[in-house]
Amino acid sequence: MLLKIVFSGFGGQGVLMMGYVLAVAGMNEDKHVTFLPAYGAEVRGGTANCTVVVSDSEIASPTAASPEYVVAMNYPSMIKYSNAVKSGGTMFLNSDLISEDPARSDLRIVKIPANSLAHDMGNDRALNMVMLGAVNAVAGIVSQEALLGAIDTVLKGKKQTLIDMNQKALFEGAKFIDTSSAA
Amino acid sequence: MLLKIVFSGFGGQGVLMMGYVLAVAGMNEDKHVTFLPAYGAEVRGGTANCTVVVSDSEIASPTAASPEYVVAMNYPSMIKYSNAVKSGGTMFLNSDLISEDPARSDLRIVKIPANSLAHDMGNDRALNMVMLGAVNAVAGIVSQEALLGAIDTVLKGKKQTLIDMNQKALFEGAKFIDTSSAA
Amino acid sequence: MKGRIVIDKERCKGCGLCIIFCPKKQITISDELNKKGYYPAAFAEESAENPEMVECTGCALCGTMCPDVAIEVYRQDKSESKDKAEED
Amino acid sequence: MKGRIVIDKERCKGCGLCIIFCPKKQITISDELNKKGYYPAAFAEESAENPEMVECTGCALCGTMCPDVAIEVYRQDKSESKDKAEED
Amino acid sequence: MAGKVLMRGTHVLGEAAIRAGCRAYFGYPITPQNELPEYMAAQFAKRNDGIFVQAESELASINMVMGASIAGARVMTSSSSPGISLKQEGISYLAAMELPAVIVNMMRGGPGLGNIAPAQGDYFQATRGGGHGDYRLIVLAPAYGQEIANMTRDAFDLADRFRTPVMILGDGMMGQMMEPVIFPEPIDLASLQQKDWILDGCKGRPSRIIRSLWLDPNLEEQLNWRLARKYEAIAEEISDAEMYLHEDAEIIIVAYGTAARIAKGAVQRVRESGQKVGLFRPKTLWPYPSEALAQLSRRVKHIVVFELSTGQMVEDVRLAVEGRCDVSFYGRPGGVVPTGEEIARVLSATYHRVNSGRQNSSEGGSSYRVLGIA
Amino acid sequence: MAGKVLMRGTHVLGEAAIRAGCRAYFGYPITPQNELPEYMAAQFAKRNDGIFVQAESELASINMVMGASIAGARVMTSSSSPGISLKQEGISYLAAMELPAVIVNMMRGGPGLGNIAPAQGDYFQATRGGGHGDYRLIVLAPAYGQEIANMTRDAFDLADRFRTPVMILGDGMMGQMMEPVIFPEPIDLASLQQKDWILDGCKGRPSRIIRSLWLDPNLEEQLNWRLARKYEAIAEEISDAEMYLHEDAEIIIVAYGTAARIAKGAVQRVRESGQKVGLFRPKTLWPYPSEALAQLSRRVKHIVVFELSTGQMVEDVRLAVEGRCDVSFYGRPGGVVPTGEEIARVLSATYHRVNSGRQNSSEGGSSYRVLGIA
Amino acid sequence: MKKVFSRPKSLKETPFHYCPGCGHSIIHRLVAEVIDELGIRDNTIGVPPAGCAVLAYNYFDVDMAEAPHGRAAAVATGIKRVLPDRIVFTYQGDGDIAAIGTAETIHAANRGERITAVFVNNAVYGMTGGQMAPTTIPGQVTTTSPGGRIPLRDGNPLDLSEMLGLAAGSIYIERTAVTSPKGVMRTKKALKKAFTVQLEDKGYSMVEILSPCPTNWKLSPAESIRWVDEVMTKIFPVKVIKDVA
Amino acid sequence: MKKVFSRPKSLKETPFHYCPGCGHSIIHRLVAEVIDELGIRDNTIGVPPAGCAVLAYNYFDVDMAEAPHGRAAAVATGIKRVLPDRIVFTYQGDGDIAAIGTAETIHAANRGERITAVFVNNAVYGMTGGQMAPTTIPGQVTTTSPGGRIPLRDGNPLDLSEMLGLAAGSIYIERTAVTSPKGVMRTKKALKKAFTVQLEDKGYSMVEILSPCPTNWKLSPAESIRWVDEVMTKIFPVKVIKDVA
Ligand SMILES: Cc1ncc(C[n+]2csc(CCOP(=O)(O)OP(=O)(O)O)c2C)c(N)n1
Ligand SMILES: Cc1ncc(C[n+]2csc(CCOP(=O)(O)OP(=O)(O)O)c2C)c(N)n1
Ligand code: SF4
Ligand code: SF4
Ligand code: SF4
Ligand code: SF4
Ligand code: SF4
Ligand code: SF4
Ligand SMILES: [Mg+2]
Ligand SMILES: [Mg+2]
Repeated sequence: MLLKIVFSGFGGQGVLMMGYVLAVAGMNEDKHVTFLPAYGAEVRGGTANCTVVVSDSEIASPTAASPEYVVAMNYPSMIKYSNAVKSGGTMFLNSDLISEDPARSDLRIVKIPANSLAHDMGNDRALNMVMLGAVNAVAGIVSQEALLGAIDTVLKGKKQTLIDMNQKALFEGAKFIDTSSAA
Repeated sequence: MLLKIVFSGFGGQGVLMMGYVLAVAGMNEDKHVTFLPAYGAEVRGGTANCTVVVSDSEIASPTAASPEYVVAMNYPSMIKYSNAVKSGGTMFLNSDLISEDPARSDLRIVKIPANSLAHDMGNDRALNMVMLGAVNAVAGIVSQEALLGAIDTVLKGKKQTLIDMNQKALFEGAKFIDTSSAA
Repeated sequence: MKGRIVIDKERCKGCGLCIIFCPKKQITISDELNKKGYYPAAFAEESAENPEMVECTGCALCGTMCPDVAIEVYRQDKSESKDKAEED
Repeated sequence: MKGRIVIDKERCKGCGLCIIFCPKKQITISDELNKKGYYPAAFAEESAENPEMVECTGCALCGTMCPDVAIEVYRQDKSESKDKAEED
Repeated sequence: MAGKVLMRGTHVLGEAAIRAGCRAYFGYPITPQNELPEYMAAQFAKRNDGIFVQAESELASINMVMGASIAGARVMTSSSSPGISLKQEGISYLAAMELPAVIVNMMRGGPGLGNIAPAQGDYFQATRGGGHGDYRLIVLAPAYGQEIANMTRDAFDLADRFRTPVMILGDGMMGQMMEPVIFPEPIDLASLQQKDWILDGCKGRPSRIIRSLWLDPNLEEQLNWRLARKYEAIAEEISDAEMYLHEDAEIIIVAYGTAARIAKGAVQRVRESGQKVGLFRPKTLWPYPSEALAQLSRRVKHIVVFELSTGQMVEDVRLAVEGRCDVSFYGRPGGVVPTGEEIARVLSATYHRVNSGRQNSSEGGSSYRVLGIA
Repeated sequence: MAGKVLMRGTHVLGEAAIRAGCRAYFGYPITPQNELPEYMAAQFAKRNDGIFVQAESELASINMVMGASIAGARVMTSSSSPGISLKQEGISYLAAMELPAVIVNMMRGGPGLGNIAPAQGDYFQATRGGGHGDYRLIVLAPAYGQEIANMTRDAFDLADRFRTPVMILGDGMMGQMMEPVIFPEPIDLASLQQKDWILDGCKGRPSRIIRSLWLDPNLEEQLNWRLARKYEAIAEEISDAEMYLHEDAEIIIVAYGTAARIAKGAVQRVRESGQKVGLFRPKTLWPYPSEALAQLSRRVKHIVVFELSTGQMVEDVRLAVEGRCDVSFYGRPGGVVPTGEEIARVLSATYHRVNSGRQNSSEGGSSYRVLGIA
Repeated sequence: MKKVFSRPKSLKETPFHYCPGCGHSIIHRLVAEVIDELGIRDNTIGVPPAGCAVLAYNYFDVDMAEAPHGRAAAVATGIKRVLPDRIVFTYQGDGDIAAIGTAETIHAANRGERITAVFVNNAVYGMTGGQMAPTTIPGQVTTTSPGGRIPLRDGNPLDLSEMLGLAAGSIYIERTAVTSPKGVMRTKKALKKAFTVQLEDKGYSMVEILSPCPTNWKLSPAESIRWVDEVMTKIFPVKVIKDVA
Repeated sequence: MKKVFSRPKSLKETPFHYCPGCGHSIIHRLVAEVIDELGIRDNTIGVPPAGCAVLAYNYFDVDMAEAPHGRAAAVATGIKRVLPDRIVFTYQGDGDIAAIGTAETIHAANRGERITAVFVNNAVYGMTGGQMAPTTIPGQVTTTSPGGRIPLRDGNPLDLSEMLGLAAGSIYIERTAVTSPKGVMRTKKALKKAFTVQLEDKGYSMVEILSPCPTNWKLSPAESIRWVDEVMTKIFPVKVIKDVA
């Protein structure tokens, strides 16, 4: 198994955190993983994105020309990556900021209102973990336990309330998938 | 014909000037010449010396491991070069500052009291041209005309008295050879 | 109304400096994102039901402080006020 | 004679600073070259026919100015003068 | 697995350096390696047992490194391409004075200001001595997070053992990418062998001099040959390379660092289509694993060299191969990181050309060619 | 002969530069090349039509050179080994910005402070780019006073024509030795072709930018390949070498600059004893005259490379020869200048070994060996 | 109504890449306005070294030459010596002019090179992501002074402008701040005077401008302005440091 | 009689290679006397960079590390940071400290590195044969200022010590001259104080010493001393520049 996932959005949407948590989860399941943040130019601005590779065997390139999964948190990201996704691959859209669909028929599209779901659970900034929970519920890249554990690892030393909130967000995202017809 | 001449002495004795004038003379006779001053270390002191090569054909190396002629203006120079001179070569000694003879039997030794001769002609600083005049009178590396002409070239623009004085010194040196049994 | 400004919404980065320094509080932040993803500034006029109530003096302090040169300032043509603007 | 100096002729480079600064003019330049090719300084004593006439006070100003540390200075042992020397 | 952590390359390098006994870091900011000095600053401040100085320039930092090494410390500096160019005089001095030090270059696009994307355009500078005079650096080229950890430890040990500066040559991607890493145990500083050549005041011993000025050419020549012999000894001992699927390979692709990972992926793809290709990945760029490659060159039909440059390491390959088989070069300079697919296409195309007998070396022509760029 | 003057190499270079239209010099003192800046200072002061600035450092000088070149001047800087190391960042920028400039390196013993005697230890730095990124310098290596005059003129012309920095690589002896020289006529500055890329204020035209930052890797890659193609064009056009007694030679000695003169003397000696030896003297070190040497390597039995270093140019020889014949190296680094006799002995010994069939390349072994030092 | 304020001619249309509230943007506009008002647009060459403003050549509609980090003064010297009748200015950050470029800056000023330096002091290395600068304030947290700058360990801020005041060749040196309309106007006047000093061929002129970097200070644009006025100006007082024009 | 003046212990027997009347020789002796008197010979590390005094390590009987030209302050910083309880001094010429080493010197002083700099100002590049130095006097003829230094073209002498006085981390800076017994004594006192400042861990200390270079000035030793007193001191006044010890 070799899966490549790209997360993309504005800076401030916690895009790198999504990839980082997923990569840690993969590592904790003793999978081979790489996490590659697109490091900004020496100049300002631009959108944030990162690439995570999860595999059973040694990983060659940490980059993804045609990822199996793309998680687009805003409109520009959807445009930027809609052509890259592997045929038959899946694109996850933050439907609160993306109304259009990518102009491709060979993709599976999953729409998640991440902003609203986060807002409803009382923490706007949790939209990234909501999205990640949904993504993994659909893709099953790692076990949900691993994902929850990854949050413990990553936020080790931080306030327990923060940890709980992020884990709750993962559940919310997963719950949305189970209960909705999004997937 | 390929001749290598080394001039050596204290700084201040005009050693480089001797070699330079000889090289210019050779050039003016359309010979191939090289003039290589031993350029001092980035630190102070030490004795000055230079190597002149005069040849009918293109000159390969401007250095002289075993020169045909060595002109030693002071004692340390005599010691330094007495082993270098080619067997059968000639060593010119400034007999005012060098009393000993080099410990070699296969050399021709020519002693010239350069300081005294210069002093007698009324210009202590002319000892280098006195010596050069004598050296060339013995070795005949270039014509005396060429030597005199070289002084014109080298001192072009300087006071005529200075030029005359230096040319006179050349004559004095040559005269010493003719009249003495030094050679 | 002595003055008026025009804000280039796409150049604006919503830094809010014009808002802080407008002596007449004629500028606000609008609530829709521009293409760059910023909430740009908006001139009161646009919201004001009655233009006569807009108090912009055309003092150009907003433009003076705007990092992104997103503001153009207009003023009723009076030579002395014009001169002032030139110094600005 | 209160003082005396010893000049290391081979270290001396004949710069003449000691001669300039000796208040008692006790130093001269000798007339034979040393191995390095310099005319070194010489202490008057060496020339003085009558040592009693040598006026060196052992003030060590010569040594103080000698770049090449070629001078050693001796002085009749008096504690206060000794202290002075230490400061020097 | 116990002790496994996910860290970015720059942080892995910093942590490994500290565990290797590095307690002194001098540097100057430049992208893409700032996370390394930042890590050192944070750790030394936290542990309060290390020296971090952000110098006024790269020049100052390499000379502070010189001082720290003279004083006996395990010391490191890091930068990226333009900053490394500014360190060249100092590096030449370190080599001449035989001072151990670890220098990290996270290469970026060049020449000039270039950009901050991953590139491999500083290979010549690293392996041929960008500084003046006859000297070499030990140059280690990690390709994986775990290798960064291991090679960093090696770098400090080799530097001390051979009294020579060691360079770790990475690129922007190596530095930014996160991978799981297991760190070696921290060394016990006390266990480090005392250095009997350092300057720490001459109490109870004759005073020492550390210098690189040898006005007498004969002494300078002695130093030069002594260094040359030292470099020979190093070459015989530490040259290292990873070989992958090479036993039955007809074509070998040679690449290092980030490029080697992409090449490996390409080899895997091409193998699926049954074509016999393999990978040769130098881990030491100087000394270059020439002997191992020379052996391969007697068996394989063709060698493809792939670099993120217009062709630098390819010279070391040709020096090792000495015309025994054809060598071709494929490069993507300037910060472009090609996909495994792209390199796979290059390999397959070459494989076909070679097996259809369309070699490039005609009698008399050079056996070397540059492939057109994508 | 008319117009023949006896001048030291550094002065010849300075005079030739002025006659080539150089009116701007920026440098910093270092032995053994101080007579060059001193000559420029004196001449410009006398003629009152040139810019001489003694900068605060080598770093400042190379960047002043950058500015002067941007402004359209024919500009030169000079230094010796350590100072050249400090210019490497600037040189990389010059290459990236495609700015013409002439850089003189009168090599001295190294690494480090080394000494001021003639040496050839900076060959790698000069030909491989001591700076970062994919670039090359045109490197000219004069061996005679007259050649210094001619190559200096060429250097400025090539720099302008190809918009690239050019290095004149000499050594302490080249710079200090005096030989008779006949200078070419001074060029008419007005006759120089206008440069349409310089910055002199945008009067009557759109404003221009001179830069080396290309944040988009694709643009940086385009620059890299454009430079690579330019370097190929240069290589095809200007590679140059002197060949001496090579037609019937069984053994060729390869050397440049001062070493080549000694080698030539040695060849003459050895020929007297009837042994068929010849000389190959590269005049351009980059581009290296590889093709000519490759041709020779098909005919001769053996090539001896002689450098005043522990072995640098020998790599270019081996790259050209590609194992077609054996190559051995003889070096005297650190400022030692061996005699023609010594090199003659090396040649004769090699000649005997080769003709008695005791080659060094055994099947499988490398065809390269380093000869023991004297 | 009459247009009384708009974009200067010497500024291209290209939108700035700078962060919201960045001082560089204001300073760019002021330099452009001065160039317009002095009518020297087609006679000027700008030299921006590496720094957040390295892309200044995308904004100024004058001839622009990028300089290596720290070497702007040397590059400008080379240009000005060859073209003495052109106007040459550098645009340098604090890291550029006061750290890596210390020697080039001090010696250009001391030689009295006829160039004008625009010195943008934002107390941090902006372009590289917020490391400590020579001008970083004691206690200020940066990525390389995690616990805040500790003078005993990291040294105190460097008073480069005061040092340049001691250089014989410097004619006019002023420190200003773009944190209020008044400050902006004063900065513009200073820039105009600095360029005028060069136009009159008098010698080296420089304006040090205290400039907000909200991104690396982790403050809002409004807070950044306050921080300059309340903290930075205590250590870098706004004043004319030297004026012998 | 009692020996009241002789060679200090911290000086090896090796005769100096310096020219007759060279100030370096006197200054070497003074530094050695101070090291003797403070009893720090076996606890001191000296850092001479390229310059006529690069061979200082042949004369001082203490641990000595050669530095690249201009980098002594950086090398000394590296040593001192690793060995804070050792005494580290640099011995730098004017070209070294005030030209190529400007940045390293100013920043070491500004960081308050606990090192002591001996700055030998002989208004010329001695080792390389007499080129213009940053401290060369207007009108002074050198090999690179053939007609004499012209301030308009070459700039004026650089007041490095005064600039260092502005550096927060500098504690003690004095300028002296070794042109008379009094000057020599004053220089020795200054050196002793400078080393003491370091012993007390206070910060950066430096003594700038006006020093004759008869060879490159083409003057006799006696004339050289007069030239220092009559010409050099007009531009480089002998005085305490900073003392906050
Ligand atoms: C030789 C070299 N060293 C380091 C860098 C990386 N670098 C680019 S800009 C910069 C400093 C930026 O700070 P500053 O000069 O204050 O400008 P700012 O971005 O804050 O405006 C650095 C260290 C470089 N490009 N070149
Ligand atoms: C990088 C570098 N540039 C230049 C030199 C040549 N160099 C050696 S010492 C020196 C300057 C000597 O002048 P100064 O520092 O004043 O010392 P002095 O000899 O006058 O005592 C120079 C330019 C060098 N060794 N290294
Ligand atoms: S011009 Fe003056 S009053 Fe009008 S909006 Fe701008 S700042 Fe306010
Ligand atoms: S100052 Fe300019 S950029 Fe900032 S909010 Fe106002 S208009 Fe927008
Ligand atoms: S000790 Fe004093 S008196 Fe005696 S010689 Fe020396 S200077 Fe003269
Ligand atoms: S001062 Fe010293 S070196 Fe000079 S002359 Fe006197 S003894 Fe000799
Ligand atoms: S990082 Fe700071 S200086 Fe750079 S653009 Fe952003 S705000 Fe401006
Ligand atoms: S050249 Fe000058 S500084 Fe150097 S040793 Fe001679 S007198 Fe002293
Ligand atoms: Mg800044
Ligand atoms: Mg000096």
